[in-house]
Amino acid sequence: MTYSPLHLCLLFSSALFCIGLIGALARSNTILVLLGVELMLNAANLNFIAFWRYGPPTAPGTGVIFVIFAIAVAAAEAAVGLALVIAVYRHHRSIRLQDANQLKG
Amino acid sequence: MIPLLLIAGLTLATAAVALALRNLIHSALLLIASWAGIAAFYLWAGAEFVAFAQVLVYVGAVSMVVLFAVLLTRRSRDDISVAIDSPARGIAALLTGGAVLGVLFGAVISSPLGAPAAGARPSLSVKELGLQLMGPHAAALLIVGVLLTVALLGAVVIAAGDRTDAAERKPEGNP
Amino acid sequence: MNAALLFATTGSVLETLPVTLRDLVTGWLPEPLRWLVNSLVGVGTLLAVIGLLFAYLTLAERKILGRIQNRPGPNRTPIPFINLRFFGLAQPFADGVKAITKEDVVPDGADKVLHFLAPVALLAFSIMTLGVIPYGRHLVLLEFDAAVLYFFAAGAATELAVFMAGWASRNKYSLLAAMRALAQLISYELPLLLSVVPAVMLAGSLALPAIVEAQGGWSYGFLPQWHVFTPWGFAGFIIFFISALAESNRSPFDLPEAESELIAGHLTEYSGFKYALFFMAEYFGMCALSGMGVTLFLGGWQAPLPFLEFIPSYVWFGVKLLSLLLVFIWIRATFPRLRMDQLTRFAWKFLVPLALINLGTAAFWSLTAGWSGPLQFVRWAVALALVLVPFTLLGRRLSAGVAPRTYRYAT
Amino acid sequence: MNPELLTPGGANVRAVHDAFHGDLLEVSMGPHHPSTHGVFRMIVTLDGERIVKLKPVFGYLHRNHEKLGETVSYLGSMPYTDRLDYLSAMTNNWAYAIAVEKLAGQPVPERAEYVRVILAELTRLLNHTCLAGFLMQDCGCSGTPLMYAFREREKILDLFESLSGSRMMCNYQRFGGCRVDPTPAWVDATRTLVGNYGAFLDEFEALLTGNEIIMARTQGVGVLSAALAINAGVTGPMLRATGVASDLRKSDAYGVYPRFQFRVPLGAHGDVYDRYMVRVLEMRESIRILEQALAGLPGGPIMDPKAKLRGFRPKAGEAYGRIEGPKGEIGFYLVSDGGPNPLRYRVRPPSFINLTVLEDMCLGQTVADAVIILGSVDIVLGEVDR
Repeated sequence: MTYSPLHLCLLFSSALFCIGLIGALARSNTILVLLGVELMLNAANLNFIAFWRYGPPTAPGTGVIFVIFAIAVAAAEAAVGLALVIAVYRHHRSIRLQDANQLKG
Repeated sequence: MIPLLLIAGLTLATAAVALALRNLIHSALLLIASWAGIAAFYLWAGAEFVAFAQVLVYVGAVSMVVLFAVLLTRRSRDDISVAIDSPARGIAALLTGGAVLGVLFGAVISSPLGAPAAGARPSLSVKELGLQLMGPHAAALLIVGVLLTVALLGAVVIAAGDRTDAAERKPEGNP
Repeated sequence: MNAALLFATTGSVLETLPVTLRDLVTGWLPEPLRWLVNSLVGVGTLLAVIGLLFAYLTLAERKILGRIQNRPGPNRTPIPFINLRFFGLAQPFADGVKAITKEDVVPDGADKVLHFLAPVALLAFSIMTLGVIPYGRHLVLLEFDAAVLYFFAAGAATELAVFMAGWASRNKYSLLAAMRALAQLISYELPLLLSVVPAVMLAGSLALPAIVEAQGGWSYGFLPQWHVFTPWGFAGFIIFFISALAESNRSPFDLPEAESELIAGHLTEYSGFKYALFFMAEYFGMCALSGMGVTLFLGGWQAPLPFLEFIPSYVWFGVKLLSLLLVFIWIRATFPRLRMDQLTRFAWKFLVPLALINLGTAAFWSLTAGWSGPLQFVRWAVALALVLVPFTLLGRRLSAGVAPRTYRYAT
Repeated sequence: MNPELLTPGGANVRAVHDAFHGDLLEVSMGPHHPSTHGVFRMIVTLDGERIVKLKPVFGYLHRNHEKLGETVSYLGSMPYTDRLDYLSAMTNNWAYAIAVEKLAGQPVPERAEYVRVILAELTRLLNHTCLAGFLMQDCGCSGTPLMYAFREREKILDLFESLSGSRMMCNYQRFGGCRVDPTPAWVDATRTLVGNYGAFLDEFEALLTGNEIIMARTQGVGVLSAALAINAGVTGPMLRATGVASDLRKSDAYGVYPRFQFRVPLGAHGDVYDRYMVRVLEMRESIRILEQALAGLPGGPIMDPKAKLRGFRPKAGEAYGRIEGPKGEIGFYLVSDGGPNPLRYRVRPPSFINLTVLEDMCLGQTVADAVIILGSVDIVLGEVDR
C-alpha cells in the first residue's frame, strides 16, 4: 500500500487533535482547556484543507470555504468563551474548572 | 514533503509543549506559534486566503483575547503560573488521548486514500472565493455575520455586565 | 519578462531602470538560480533603502521637531576624519554606534527569552509587511493574490511583540503599557481594516498592484482618479491615517510609551541595541503603514498630473511616502496625548461607525459609477452627505460636555 | 462604577477588599519619574488604570531650611529663601522681607514698593508660563508648548539677571527696600517685554486653550471642592479655581497693590482646566498691573536711608509676613528675642499645603490623570521639602 501526502496531512491533523484533547482533559485551568478545544478545531480545519488539496475534486473551493466559516465561528467561540472565563473569575476568584461547579454565581 | 514534515513537527511540538507548561503566558505564546504553523501549512497547501485569515484571526485577534484573559485572571500580581494538576487526571487524559490517537492513526493508515490526481492542484483565487461566498454560500455568510455580531454583543455583556454587578456587591462582604 | 519588452511597453528607460539593472547583474544565471538571486537582490535593496530611510527619518524627525520647538536639533556630529558638520548629517550613524556599544541591561527576574525575542519578532514582522507594497510600476517584491490580507496579518503580529516586551520586562510600568497596548491595538485594528475594505471593493481585488491600477487615469484631463479625491476615499483615508497613527504607537496615541505617565512603557527596561531594534521596527511599521496608505488611497505610484508621467513611478511613490511621514512627524510635534478611555471611546464610538457607514458610501459610489451629467452632481451630493452627516453627528456626541468656558472675576 | 466607592472611605474599603484578592497593582511613581517635577514620589495603588489609593512621599530634597534660618542672621536667610521655590525667588524674597519689616517696624520707600510689585508680577508671569508649559508636557505634547513657554521665561530671566546679577537666585530684596536701583534702560526693557507678552499669551492660548484633546483631558479631571480646599488650607490659583474669591493682593492690600486696577479670575468647577485657565487669565491681569506700575514708577531712593543691614537686631516680638505668591500664600513667621538671629523661623509653603489634597483629587481617576493633576497643583520640590 502506498502512502500519499494526504496520509501525512491526516496523521498531522489527528496528532494535533489528540494533543488538543489531552490538553483539554488534563488541565483544569479554564483558559488552557479553551485553548485545547481551539487546537482540536484547528485540527479539523487542517483536514478540510488537506482533502481540498489532495482529495477527489468537489465543487470549487468547498474545503476552503468551510474553513473560513469555521475560523469565523471559532473566533466568536473564543471571544465568548474568554468573556465567560473572565466572568467566572470575577465571581469565584478562580478559573479552575473545579471551582466553578455551581449554576448560581 | 520536507516542508510539510517540518511544519507538522514544529506545530505539534509547540502545541504539545504549550499545553504542558506551567506558565500561562508562555503557553499562550507557544500556542500562537502553533497557530502560525497551521497557517504555514495552509500556505504550503496553496490556500493563501485561509492562511492569512488564520494569521489575522488567531495570531492577531484570538491571541490578544487569550492574553487579556490571562492577565485579567491572575491570582496575584506577578504569578501567572498554574499548579500542575493531579497526576491521576493527567494519566487518565493521556490514556484517553493515546487511545483516540491510536484509533485515528490506525484508521488513516489502513484507509486507501489513493494518490492525488497529477497536476490537479486546485487553486482558488480571491475573486472566485468571493463569488462562491456571495453566491452558493450567501445564506451561510449571513448567518455567520449574525453569529459574529451576537457573539460580540454577548461577550461585551458577559464581561462588562458582571463588572458593575461585582462592584455593587463588594461593600456587603466587608464590614 | 525581459528587459527589452519592458522597455517597449513603458517607453521609459528610467521607469525600468531598477529592473534593467537587476537583470544586468543576474541575467547570466541559470533560471532557477536567477529567481533566487533576484529575490535576494530585491530584499537586499529594499532593506538597504528602507534602512537608510529609517536612519535619516530619525534625524529628520529630530530636526523638524527642533524647528517647530524653536531649537536647532542635532547639528554637531561631524563626518569622521574630515570634520565637516553638514547640519549633523552623520548623526544617525553616531546614534547607531552608540546603540551597539551600549550595555544591554536585562532586569533581574525578567523573562529573558521573551525579553530578547520581543524586539526581534517586532522587527521581523514589520519587515514582512514591507514586502508586498508596490514601490513602483514594476517594483513589487511579493505578489500575492491576497496581499492586503497578508499585510494586515503580518501587522497584527506586531501587537504580540509589544505585549511580549511589556510583559517580559517584569516591570509594573511595562505591564501597564502592555495592557494599554493590547487594548489600543485591538481597538484600532478594526477601523484600520474597515477603512481599507472600500478600496478593495472598488478595485475588486485584494492584490495591491490592481488597487493602484484602479486609481489610474484622470477625470477632466487633469484631476487624478485617486481614491482620496472621492468622498468615501477621503473619509477612508482619514480613518486609515488616524488608525495608522494608533497602530504605530505615534503621538497622540503613544499611550503604551507615554513618557509622562509610564516612563517609556514597554520600552522601559530596554537599552542598547534591543532598544534600537524597537525604534527601528517602529519606524519600519510607520513606513509600511504610510506606504499602504499611499497605495490604497493616494494613487500609489501614479503621477499626480498627466504631463508629469515622465518622472518614474517609484519617485512618485517616494514623494508621497515622504510627505505622509512628514505629517506623522508634524502631528507628533503638535498634539497632546489622549487618555486610555478616551482613546478606546474614540475608536469604538467614532471611527468604527464612521468606517462602517463609509462602506455603504463606497458601495453607493461603485453602483452609481455609470451616472453622468446632472446625475453626477446627485452622486456627489449623496456621497458627501453620507460622509459628512454621520461625521458631524458622531463628532458632536463625542465631544459632548467638552467646551471652552467663560470665567467670572472677583473685583 | 458606584460613585460612593470613590469617596475616600469607600475607596479604602474597596482597596482592602481588593488587596485581599491580590487584584491591585501598586506602582511607585518616582522619585525618578519624568513627570513628578523633581524628586517626588507617589505610591499609587491601581485597579486597572483607576487609582484607589495614592500615598505621596516627599522629603527627598529636605535641606533643613527652617533650622538653618535660626542659625544665621536675618539677612543671611535672604539668599536661602531664593532656593525655596526656585522659580519665584523674587516673591519669596519679598514675603521674607515683609515679615522682617513687620518685626522691625521698618518702612519701605515708594519706589521700592513699585519695583517689588513689578518684580512680583513678572515672577507670576514666569511661574504661570512655566507651569502651563509643564502641564501641557504632562498632557503629552511632546515638548512644543514647553519650549514656547521657556522661550518667554528666558526673556524674564534675562531681566532678572540684568537687575540682580542672577537669573534664578536673585537675592534682591532687603529690609527697607531693594538691593539695586533699576536703571531707566531696564525699565524700558521691561516695558517692551510686558508690551509683547499679551501677544505671546494669545499665541499660546490659540494653540492650546481651545484644543479639544486638552479640554477632554483636563475638564472634569481632578475636581477639588471649595469646601475641601478651604478646610485643607489650599491657597492661590488652586483655591480660586474652585470659585473662592481669595487673593491677598486684594484682602491684605499689602505694598502698593490698592493703587492698581486689576481683577481676580475665578473658576467654577475646580478641575484641572479651571486651574490652568485661572492662571492664564491671571497672567493677563498681571500684564495690566505691570503696565500701571511701570507707568507710575516714582523716583526717589530704592532703600530706606535709615535701614540697618549690618548688626540688624529687631526688638523682641513676633511677626508673620505673607504675600500672594504665584503658587498661593507664601508666608514667613518670625520670632525675635532681640538677638542677631531669629529665635524661630517658619515658612508657610503654598505648594506643600496645596499638595496635601492630591489624593482627594486623584481617587477614582486614572494614572494619566494623576500626572496632570499633580502638574496642575504647581509644586516646586524645593519648597515642599524645604
